[in-house]
Amino acid sequence: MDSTTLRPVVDEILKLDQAGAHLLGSACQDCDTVYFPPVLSCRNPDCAGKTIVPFHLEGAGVLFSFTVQRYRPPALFALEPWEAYAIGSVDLAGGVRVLGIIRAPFDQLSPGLAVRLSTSVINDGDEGAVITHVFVPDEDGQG
Amino acid sequence: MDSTTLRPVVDEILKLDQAGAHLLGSACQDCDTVYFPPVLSCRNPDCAGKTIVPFHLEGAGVLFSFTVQRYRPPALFALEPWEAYAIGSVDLAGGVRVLGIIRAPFDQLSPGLAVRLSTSVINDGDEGAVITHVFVPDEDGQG
Amino acid sequence: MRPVYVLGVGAHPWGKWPDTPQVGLAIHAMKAALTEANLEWRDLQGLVAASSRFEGGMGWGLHANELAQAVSEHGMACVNVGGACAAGAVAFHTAQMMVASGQYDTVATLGAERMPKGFIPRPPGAADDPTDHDFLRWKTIGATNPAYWAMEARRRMYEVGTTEETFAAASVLMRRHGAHNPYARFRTPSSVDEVMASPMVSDPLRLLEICAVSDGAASVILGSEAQARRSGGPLIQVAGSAIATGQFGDPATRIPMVGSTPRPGVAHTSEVVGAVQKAWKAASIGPEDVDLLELADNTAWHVLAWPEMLGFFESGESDRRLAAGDLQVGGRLPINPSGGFLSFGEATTAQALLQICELFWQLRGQAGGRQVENARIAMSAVLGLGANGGSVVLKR
Amino acid sequence: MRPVYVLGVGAHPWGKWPDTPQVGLAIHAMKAALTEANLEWRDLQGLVAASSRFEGGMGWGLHANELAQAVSEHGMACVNVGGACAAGAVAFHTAQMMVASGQYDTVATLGAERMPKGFIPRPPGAADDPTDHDFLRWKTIGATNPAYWAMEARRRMYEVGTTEETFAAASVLMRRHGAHNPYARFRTPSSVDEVMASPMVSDPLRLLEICAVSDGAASVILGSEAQARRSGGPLIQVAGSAIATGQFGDPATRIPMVGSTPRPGVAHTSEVVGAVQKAWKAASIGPEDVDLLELADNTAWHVLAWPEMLGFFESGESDRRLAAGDLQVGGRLPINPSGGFLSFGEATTAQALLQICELFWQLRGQAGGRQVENARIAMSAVLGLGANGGSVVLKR
Ligand SMILES: [Zn+2]
Ligand SMILES: [Zn+2]
Repeated sequence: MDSTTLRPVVDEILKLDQAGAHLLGSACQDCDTVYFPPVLSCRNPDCAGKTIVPFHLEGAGVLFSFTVQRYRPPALFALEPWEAYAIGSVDLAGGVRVLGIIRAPFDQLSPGLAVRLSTSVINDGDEGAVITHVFVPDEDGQG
Repeated sequence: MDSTTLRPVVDEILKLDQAGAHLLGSACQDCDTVYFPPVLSCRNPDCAGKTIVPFHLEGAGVLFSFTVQRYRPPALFALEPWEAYAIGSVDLAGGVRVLGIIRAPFDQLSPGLAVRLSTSVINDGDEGAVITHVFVPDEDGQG
Repeated sequence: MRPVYVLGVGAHPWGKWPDTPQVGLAIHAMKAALTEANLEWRDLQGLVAASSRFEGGMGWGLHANELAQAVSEHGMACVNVGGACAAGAVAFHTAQMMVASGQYDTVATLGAERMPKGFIPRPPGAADDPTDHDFLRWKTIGATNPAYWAMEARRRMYEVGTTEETFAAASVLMRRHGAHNPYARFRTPSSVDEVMASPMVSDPLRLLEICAVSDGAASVILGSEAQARRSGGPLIQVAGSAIATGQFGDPATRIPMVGSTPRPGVAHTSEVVGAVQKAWKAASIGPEDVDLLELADNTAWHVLAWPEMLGFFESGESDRRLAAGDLQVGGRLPINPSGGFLSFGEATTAQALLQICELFWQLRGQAGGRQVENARIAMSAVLGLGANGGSVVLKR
Repeated sequence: MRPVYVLGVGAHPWGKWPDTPQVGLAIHAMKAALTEANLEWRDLQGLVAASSRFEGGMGWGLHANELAQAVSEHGMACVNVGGACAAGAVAFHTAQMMVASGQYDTVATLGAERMPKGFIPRPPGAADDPTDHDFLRWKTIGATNPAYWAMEARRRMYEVGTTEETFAAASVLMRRHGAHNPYARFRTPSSVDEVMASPMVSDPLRLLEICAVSDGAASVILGSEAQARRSGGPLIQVAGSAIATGQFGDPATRIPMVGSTPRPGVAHTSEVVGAVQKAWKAASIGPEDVDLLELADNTAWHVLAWPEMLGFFESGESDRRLAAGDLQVGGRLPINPSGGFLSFGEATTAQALLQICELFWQLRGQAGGRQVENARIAMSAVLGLGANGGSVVLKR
């Protein structure tokens, strides 16, 4: 289902290149905090400088928690054909926790599962098929 | 340009019958205040009862003030073909002052002009032609 | 600080009221509060309205002005506050500050809302902004509000071993309380079996463990001591109230965030913890002094997690407390004697004020079958989108 | 009431800033105010933001929370208030009450807005509601905001004989003041001929007699006396502030009303008159004590009508006062030394706070070429949609 020729559903947070998919975030040069999605300034009240630079998030992470969403969300999200899907929160390197669709058999899901960033095609109606970021089980990762 | 077969642009405030056009308002049975458009309750802080009943506004009035609007308003109002038009505030019987389009030569406009309620066709885009309330000079009225 | 009192409260029953305009719900609740406070419309010097994004307010969120223009144009100060589910607490706190300053003797607060059906969507007209988490969560993930709570519930199961049956039992407790509340939408007691048989919405949370969307309204009128004495009845004082926002590094999976930066040692749902701690400080009390707690039970998970998060119990202790009956009316820490959001549903901008109505009814001994005996100190805690926490402590 | 002081103010220059996000404008203004107040972000205990309907605020009008989450998550209380063009005054008054109560020592206020182009439209997502005047005025008449002001101007011509040249001269005066204000958008002096030659928008008002829509931001930080002394500089005290809504029977042709019920003896634009009178009462002053007045000059008509409406002059007297130079800096009642909305344009939720920035700069003697000599008492008056009036009196 992956494709590097399709457009991300939101360009500003997902980038595809030869090395694969990257989530686009920010890092603060003064306090080393990593942010996703990109931020205008650093949220850390103890950080005086707040110098923000673009930052590509690493793709390997650990599932913190998850759910299976069994009813169709409101219209802005279009998944066609509809089927229940998993959503999870994933701890990535740098201390950032990112939400995303988890593409895995539901019975494999468990906090602590090693996952890595990937993409999936979703149907975005009038604009044609687009991709969004997802996480998949990482066979090589640490569980 | 009048027509009694067309639909008012907002049904709830304008009614056409054999006697002509009526503006739909409210009256408070306790303090006799007349309102346009219809209200849910009486605004008068000294009125304890606030019993509201429907009320048809009389069509004859006196122009309080006016302007000629020379630029096209935002999209919700559709007048096609576009031309500058007059808007005025009109004092009706019962002490209510109503805003509306004034259909009269601009050089006839003056505070104190006797006017009466009428309707005009405006273009409402997809829904086809509709009418709205307007005021026209009242030859028989007191200026 | 000048002492502030609750002069009266009122509500419109929660439910689905398609034929009653939002302003109609508002007028109903405010009339009830005015009657209780022994006041006329024109006696109000101020009105603070929690501002809905879904309906009314002249299209500009001006719900206080809309009400003034509907019933009494006597020039009162009108303030309209946002804050989603916490908006009612923000309105209450703002009104308290207005009276406490000495510039106002009578200020009403109001929340009235008719909710769109189904999952709470983005507000009408919200822009497609790629820096906006709320846009991103819908567009890239489709994560509904229950999905966020479900992830918290799932993590709780992993960390402290809560079972699906315990979540169901928490929901049953709310409905048992709500059965005695004439303002509640769901007034039929439920059972664990019934909850477990209800459809799974977002694992592990089932339909009867998640608050429904409702229509409703609530109003609380605040005033000076002189006004409270004029209104009559036992004096109900605002012991303290506070609002707060989140702390950097908060580990909560907070709606509508798609990315966060959790840090060790930061409180979970820190906006609510912060508001509660500030309210306790203002009231010079601690958890041991609280006779009843109204908390925002958007789901059954909240019923278990929040008493721990707020410092009433140790982490993981709530499950045992629930089983022991400590959380019910008659127990050591009655949670949501009103029946909570699981019994009345969400009418977002109104619900924090309905919590405060319940505090008042409890302290006045007007709570009927759900009365907490001899309640003297009652508090609320609520969370709203955007990391808004609010807490109110009333005392008799 | 506990005395409240202005610790610092800041603004982003007004103009069109398509490449600066709204939050960027907000941060710029707040940083300037924090610097003036000698405070860090984390020193703020509260933030009251005037809430835009057009952009930002996480789509839910939560502009204070949005700013906290952008720059400093230290848990401060966030309040978001509506009120259209008066929202900044509502924010200021709310913050003043928070400090006056004694619960807060430092509270910032913020307004930041980027406006849609052209006539101000309905807010995005507003419902088609036949009981809503704003819907009706667009759908049935197409009446823009300038059309309302133009009807007031036309009536003034009829009642007191104001000429089109006098309206033009009022506009010229604003631009003469604005030429000295680095925050103003239009800083080139104009002439009566130039104004008269500008396109007629809504008779009798011409393009250069109507405020443009702009982008801008302003912030005012309030605090206790101890905080004011710590911030340094001459103490600038809030002598009084008030907000009010309209009186039943107000004869104003009020945006967005399509029908009204004028009554004899009721003040025109009574929401502003009410706010000003309450602010004067709180400050224990009257019109004779005012050294300068910042008023909401949405059009040239306002420059003439408002000083009469507020009781500074008799009805019809402003035309002569303007001609005599009484309204200019150096005159008896300087009106809008900042240059007013005709020089900086409308950035609706920010502009009432920019007025207060100007009061502060004038009282601190920081107003450069537009300085009113030895100003000791300065006041603002503003009107917002929904019949919201606000007024602030500062004193040195
Ligand atoms: Zn930093
Ligand atoms: Zn009446």
